[in-house]
Amino acid sequence: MSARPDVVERWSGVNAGQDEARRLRLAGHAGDPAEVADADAVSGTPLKFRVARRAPSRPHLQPRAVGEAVNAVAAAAAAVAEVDAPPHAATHQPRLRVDNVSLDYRVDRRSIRATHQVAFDVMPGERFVLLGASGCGKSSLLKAVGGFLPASEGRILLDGQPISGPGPDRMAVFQEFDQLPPWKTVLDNVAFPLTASRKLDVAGARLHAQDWLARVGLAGFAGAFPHQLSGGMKQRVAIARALAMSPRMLLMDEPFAALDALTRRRMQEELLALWEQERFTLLFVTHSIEEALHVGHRILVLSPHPGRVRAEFNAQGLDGAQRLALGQRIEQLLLET
Amino acid sequence: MSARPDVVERWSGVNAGQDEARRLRLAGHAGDPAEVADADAVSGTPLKFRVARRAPSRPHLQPRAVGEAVNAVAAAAAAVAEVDAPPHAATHQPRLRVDNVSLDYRVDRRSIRATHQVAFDVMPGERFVLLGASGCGKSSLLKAVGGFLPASEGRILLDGQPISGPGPDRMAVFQEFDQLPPWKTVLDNVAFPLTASRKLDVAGARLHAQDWLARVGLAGFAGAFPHQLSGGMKQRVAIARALAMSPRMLLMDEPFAALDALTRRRMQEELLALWEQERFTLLFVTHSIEEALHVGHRILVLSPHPGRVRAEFNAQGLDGAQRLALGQRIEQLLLET
Amino acid sequence: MSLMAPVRRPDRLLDPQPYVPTTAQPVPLWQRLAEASGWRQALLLVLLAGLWEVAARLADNDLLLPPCSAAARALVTDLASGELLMRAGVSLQLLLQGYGLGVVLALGLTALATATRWGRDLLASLTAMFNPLPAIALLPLALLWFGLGARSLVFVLVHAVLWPLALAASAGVSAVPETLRMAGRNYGLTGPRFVAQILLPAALPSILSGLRVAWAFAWRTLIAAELFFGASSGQGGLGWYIFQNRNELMTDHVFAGLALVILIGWLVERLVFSTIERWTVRRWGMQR
Amino acid sequence: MSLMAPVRRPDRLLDPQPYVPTTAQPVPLWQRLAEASGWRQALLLVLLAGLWEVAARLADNDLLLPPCSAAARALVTDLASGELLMRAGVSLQLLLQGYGLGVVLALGLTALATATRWGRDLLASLTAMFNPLPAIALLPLALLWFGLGARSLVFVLVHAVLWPLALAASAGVSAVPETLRMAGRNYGLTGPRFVAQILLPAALPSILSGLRVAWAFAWRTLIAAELFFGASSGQGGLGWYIFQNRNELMTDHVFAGLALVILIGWLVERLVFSTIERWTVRRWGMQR
Amino acid sequence: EGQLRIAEQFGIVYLLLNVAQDQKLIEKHGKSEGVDIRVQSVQLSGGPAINEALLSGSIDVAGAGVGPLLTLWDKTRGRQNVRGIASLGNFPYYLTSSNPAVRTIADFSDKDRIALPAVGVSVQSRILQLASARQWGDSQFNRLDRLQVALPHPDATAALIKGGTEINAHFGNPPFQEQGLAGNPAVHVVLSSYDVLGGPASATVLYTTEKFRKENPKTYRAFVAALAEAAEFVTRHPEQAAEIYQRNEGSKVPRDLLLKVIRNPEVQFKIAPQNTLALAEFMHRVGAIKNKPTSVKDYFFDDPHNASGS
Ligand SMILES: Nc1ncnc2c1ncn2[C@@H]1O[C@H](COP(=O)(O)OP(=O)(O)OP(=O)(O)O)[C@@H](O)[C@H]1O
Ligand SMILES: Nc1ncnc2c1ncn2[C@@H]1O[C@H](COP(=O)(O)OP(=O)(O)OP(=O)(O)O)[C@@H](O)[C@H]1O
Ligand SMILES: [Mg+2]
Ligand SMILES: [Mg+2]
Repeated sequence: MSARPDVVERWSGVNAGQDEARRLRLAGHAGDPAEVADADAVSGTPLKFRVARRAPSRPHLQPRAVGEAVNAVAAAAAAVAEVDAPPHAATHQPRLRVDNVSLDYRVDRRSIRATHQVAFDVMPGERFVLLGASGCGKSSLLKAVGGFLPASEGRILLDGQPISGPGPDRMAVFQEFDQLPPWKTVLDNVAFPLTASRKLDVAGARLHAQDWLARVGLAGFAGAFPHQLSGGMKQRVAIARALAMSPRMLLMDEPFAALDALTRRRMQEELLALWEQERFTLLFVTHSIEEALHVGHRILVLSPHPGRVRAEFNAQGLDGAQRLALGQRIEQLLLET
Repeated sequence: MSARPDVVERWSGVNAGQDEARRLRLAGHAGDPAEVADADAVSGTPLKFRVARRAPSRPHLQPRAVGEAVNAVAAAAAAVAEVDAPPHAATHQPRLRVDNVSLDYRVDRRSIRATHQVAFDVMPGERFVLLGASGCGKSSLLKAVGGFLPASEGRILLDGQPISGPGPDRMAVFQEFDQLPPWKTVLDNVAFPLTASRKLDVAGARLHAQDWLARVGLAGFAGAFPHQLSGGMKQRVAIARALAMSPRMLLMDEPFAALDALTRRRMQEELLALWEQERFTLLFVTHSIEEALHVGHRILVLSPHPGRVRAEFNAQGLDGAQRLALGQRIEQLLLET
Repeated sequence: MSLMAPVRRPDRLLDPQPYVPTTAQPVPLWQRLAEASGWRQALLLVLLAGLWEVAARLADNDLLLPPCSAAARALVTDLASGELLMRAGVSLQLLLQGYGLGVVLALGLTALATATRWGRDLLASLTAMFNPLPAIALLPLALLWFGLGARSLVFVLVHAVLWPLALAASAGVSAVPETLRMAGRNYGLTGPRFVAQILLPAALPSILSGLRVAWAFAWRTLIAAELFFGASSGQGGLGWYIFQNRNELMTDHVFAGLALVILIGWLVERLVFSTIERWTVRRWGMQR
Repeated sequence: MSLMAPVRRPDRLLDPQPYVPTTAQPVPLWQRLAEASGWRQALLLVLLAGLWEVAARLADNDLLLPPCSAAARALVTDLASGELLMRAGVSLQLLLQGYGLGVVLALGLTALATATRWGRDLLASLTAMFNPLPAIALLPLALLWFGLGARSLVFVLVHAVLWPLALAASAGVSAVPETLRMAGRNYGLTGPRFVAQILLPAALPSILSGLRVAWAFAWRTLIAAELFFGASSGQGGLGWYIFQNRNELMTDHVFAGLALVILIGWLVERLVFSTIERWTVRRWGMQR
Repeated sequence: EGQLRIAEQFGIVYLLLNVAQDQKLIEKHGKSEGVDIRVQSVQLSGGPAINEALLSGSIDVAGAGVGPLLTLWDKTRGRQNVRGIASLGNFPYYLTSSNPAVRTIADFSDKDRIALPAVGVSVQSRILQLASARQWGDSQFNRLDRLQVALPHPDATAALIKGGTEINAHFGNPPFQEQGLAGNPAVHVVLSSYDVLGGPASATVLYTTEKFRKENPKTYRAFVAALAEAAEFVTRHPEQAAEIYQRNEGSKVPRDLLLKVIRNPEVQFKIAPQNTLALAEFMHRVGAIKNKPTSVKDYFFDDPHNASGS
């Protein structure tokens, strides 16, 4: 294990965290404007629909929001305590620990290895990106974290507990287009997990779903069935479905791959805005380095089939030049093998 | 119709064509190195596997290759004639003419318009890109050209003839992942259209398919079934299947959307290399402006749902700055509405 | 070669064609009519009746195969006298009981089969073993357990409905795409809720075809079984009607009874199964 | 809130774990055994036999329901004497003829139904109408057209096989995803080649379940129909054997015959249908 | 006691039961015995179904041919001890043929096909075997089996009348044989069961378990008395009997045909079994039943009305 940190600041700790926080507060929900500017180098045009989107007050979410506030207070109290404690105490318990996990598929009588002894930690509230060549096992890893695929070696721990099957605390956006039950309208598709997991009642779920459909630009298609949508629209429904759940952990497998540049950017902003609100933990697969740098706090690079960890980079709080350098670094790594 | 050319050179004609040709010949099969350099600004690393790929002599294709050579001679003769004729004479007959086509889907008792009076021409041997927001009808247009969707208004002419249903002369790569018959191995999936359309005999088709599988980096998965592949691998099989047919016209619907940057670039190079050999006509849907500029001779920009023609740009023979300007121009257009 | 490189054409920039979505653009009536399958099926029905008439006249054996017109006359007579309606009512009532029970059991068995490996093997063995068993095999059991009468008939009907439906449903459930299953599990659905909310709707095309087959076999079985379980005090259903008329060599009435079976079958197909299909799997794009 | 922003951690760069694909990593034998359904199904079979024995002993009415052991004894006796084997042979031969013909017709009808709208309506009407018809309805027709003997039996068998299979197959075909259809058309496939090379394989899960149902119903029908057509010159099959023994109240032999039907059904399921399923739809990932 | 569930099959041979029920004779005789009898009757098709119903206790009294009685008696001996209650009358069974060349059973060739309800095991088949045994010797009793075809009476009759199939002979029962004879002038009688069995013989009988008889002596007695009265009634008022039959069965068989059957001099309505032993002995000889019947009292209950039976 030849870990060599390539950024000087190691445990920047509480102070850095507070700086970061101020920066974020300044930038408001939209995330760091600098970030947006250099990620989308070609255009800095303000996105129209962000303004519109803030309008609905979403009264049906109030009860939950109150709970959230209480949590936030508790978290703040914890954070105050944290100032005195050594920094690693606060960060010791990762939300997700993937511990030397190998994933195998059985084919006829043999088994085929998708990932080989992959290990990484995802901290609470972290946006963690998986990058790697096609077929290197990113989707398999995501499915394993989602509880759909048992690890044939190693363990997957969620808050220190081994995962025991799928659940709505880890909402997933899959890579395939056929993830929407075809017998539900677009609206019901988004509302259904909310009622199924008993998060909201039917009326509340539909209101909330309608709101999210508007956010992904599909308000006009609420009554349509999935087979009447284009590929990108289907994926947007899946994204709305996942985001509407505001889960503690979100798994997204190339969610924006089928979207045009503009829609993609809007979706990224929606994602980041929701993250600002909810601070969920995000595991995000993409094949766009640019997107990885834009979305991720940390980026894990996997080597080709079978996937093994090649590198893990910090991607938060970089300036434009650092970002460019990191992008090139990652590209180099991906080209290597 | 307020057509305003934004590039000075209008009918650059034969001379320009020859320049372009020399440029291409210099660059070899790899296409213009400058193009590669600025499209993939971050890295100019030569792609390893191109060298390997040239090795197989593909003897089973000889008979066809001879016929091709004869065609080439005829084409050359025609080209000589062309020098004297006015340039538009040679370019008058488009391979594909989409003539004010509207496409409608029937939903319950109503019909929903996907594209509205779209008109464009694609010249023989042209690489034509469709760009537009998600849900603007790109896939629908492609399906209409493929003969899968009847136009509810207007005509679609192929070499002056109205199209009459699908056929292997217009091989398509669809956007969906479930386009591979699941009961055929990867190899058979690629070989099947070759035998089904009676282009090659079974043995020849398998050899040729094996060759193409190697080119898309799936030589090791020839015996696997589609359900054992990752999303990107499935798309690569579909790409191999289409390219192996070397059709007169190729329809590709976001073929590279599910691929990581490196694989995507390789596939683009394969596509361009094949185009150099076969000079097929390409209709290509993408949502990446960068890819559009890299792959396309011409780019058609559609307005959002329902899709209407917004603009059509020439994209061949641009230098880096022009290319950048065009990219920004297109981005602007896409953001506009 | 190089001369074939496409010639550059001028760019163009258009103001997009205005498009005002004409709110309700209903499909023209004649087109809807042309596509409605009702009249075509009715036409086929008439055609078949014609074929029957011709075949019967050619065979010229009205004791074995009366012409369609004779059967039609008998049908009208007995419908008018109310006898056929009464008998059809008796049969239908039994049929619905047996069918309903069979459907519930079949879906339950399917649910069990999806839940555990043992359940799957149980279903596979049970269907493989019991499905080919003719009704005679069940008679003694039915008699022992339920005696003569309606309950035994229902038991036999359940046997006719259960296996084909369970087979079709479990085949449909096994073919549900993995992604859809994962989506359902992801919602936190497990056990019966998962089956009811994900697997069954996703398997609906198969289930519908199973329901159709089961319906048909329920009819067949009922008509055959009414003979075994008999008619107490003239209370027999259609099967008994057919049997009795056959015994009295009133072949036209026999065929009138069969024609009623055919008509009921066709009506149920048009009014129930087709409609369900149109409102579910067709509408959802799961079936063309 | 802001304090919850994740803390930066150091980068790491690893030389990837070496991975040498262990060429053949066969699944351990015990695991394969545990997953093989054969022994579980056999166990269930034994369990069912036990249930039968208990039920029979409780009923204590061996003329109506002989215990399993008695039936087993009768089975062994008649197998040893060769009678049962001969009769099963006769039945199987007929069955295969009728089944084969029925399958061909059903697939043909399905192909027709996929090709044209009229074909679809024809199939829908025909199945809705003829499927519920009991075998009695066919008896006169069979007599007139095919006379006594094997050909009539085959006719009745075709009736049993044709409709359920056609229903299942056409439901399967209608559910083939649009993209797959487009891919097939794109290869230039049309008409019968399109049906044979795209639609039928894609509908295979449904077709398989249809084949299973049809197989079972062919058995049921055969056993019932052999009473009428089977037994000229002592050549009757299993149905005849069962019927004759039933008439003579040799109930243990009746159940021996039924047990043979069950056994054959189970063997065919294990050896034919399961195997086909494993080698096709399971292997192709079209079914779990 | 007080409940009587009767299973009968379809046809005019069950006329006595029809009359007894229609005239409420069983209830009447029950009253005089001092019990209120609730009579239920079901119609089933086929001897085996009736036997199974009786064995399962779903019915109390079964009505079927002599053949099923003998089989059931043989199998239940020492257990349920099923025996006959009474005969429902003597009806002749005719073997008819439309082939003019066939005058006796010796004339049947390989081209002929004889339809009867069940090859080898039905009463008709047994009678034909008995005739064959007389004609060609005991070892050849099943010589004609290979010409036999199992076909329900209606279909066989239709085939015989209209031709068009291979079937040209039918061993039927009333009223099918009469219909066959009336429907096609070429059809003629080849063999009558009376010739084979030695005179008028019981066609259908009623039987029950020993247990029922023992536990319901009054009902049993009332039932027998009602049958006797019904037999008398039918003999005296054939027209009324025909009417009752038509009404009860909802039968559409022409009245004339019914009357022809009832008035047939060969048909006798009496409840004492007649000429059944020959068949019983034959069945034992060919191994269809294991117990050897020595007299009619073996397989009929030892009742006064059966004393004269044979
Ligand atoms: N169901 C399966 N059965 C067998 N092998 C599988 C299965 N699914 C995936 N694999 C194999 O596992 C490996 C990893 O697949 P995975 O889908 O995780 O890749 P990925 O990183 O998501 O690729 P992509 O970027 O193309 O989506 C591939 O080699 C693939 O062949
Ligand atoms: N089968 C269908 N039935 C009804 N409407 C459809 C159907 N397929 C597509 N549409 C509608 O047609 C419009 C165009 O769809 P299309 O798939 O062509 O879009 P697209 O440009 O390919 O989008 P994307 O980039 O998201 O794939 C969409 O509004 C969609 O709702
Ligand atoms: Mg993937
Ligand atoms: Mg699309």
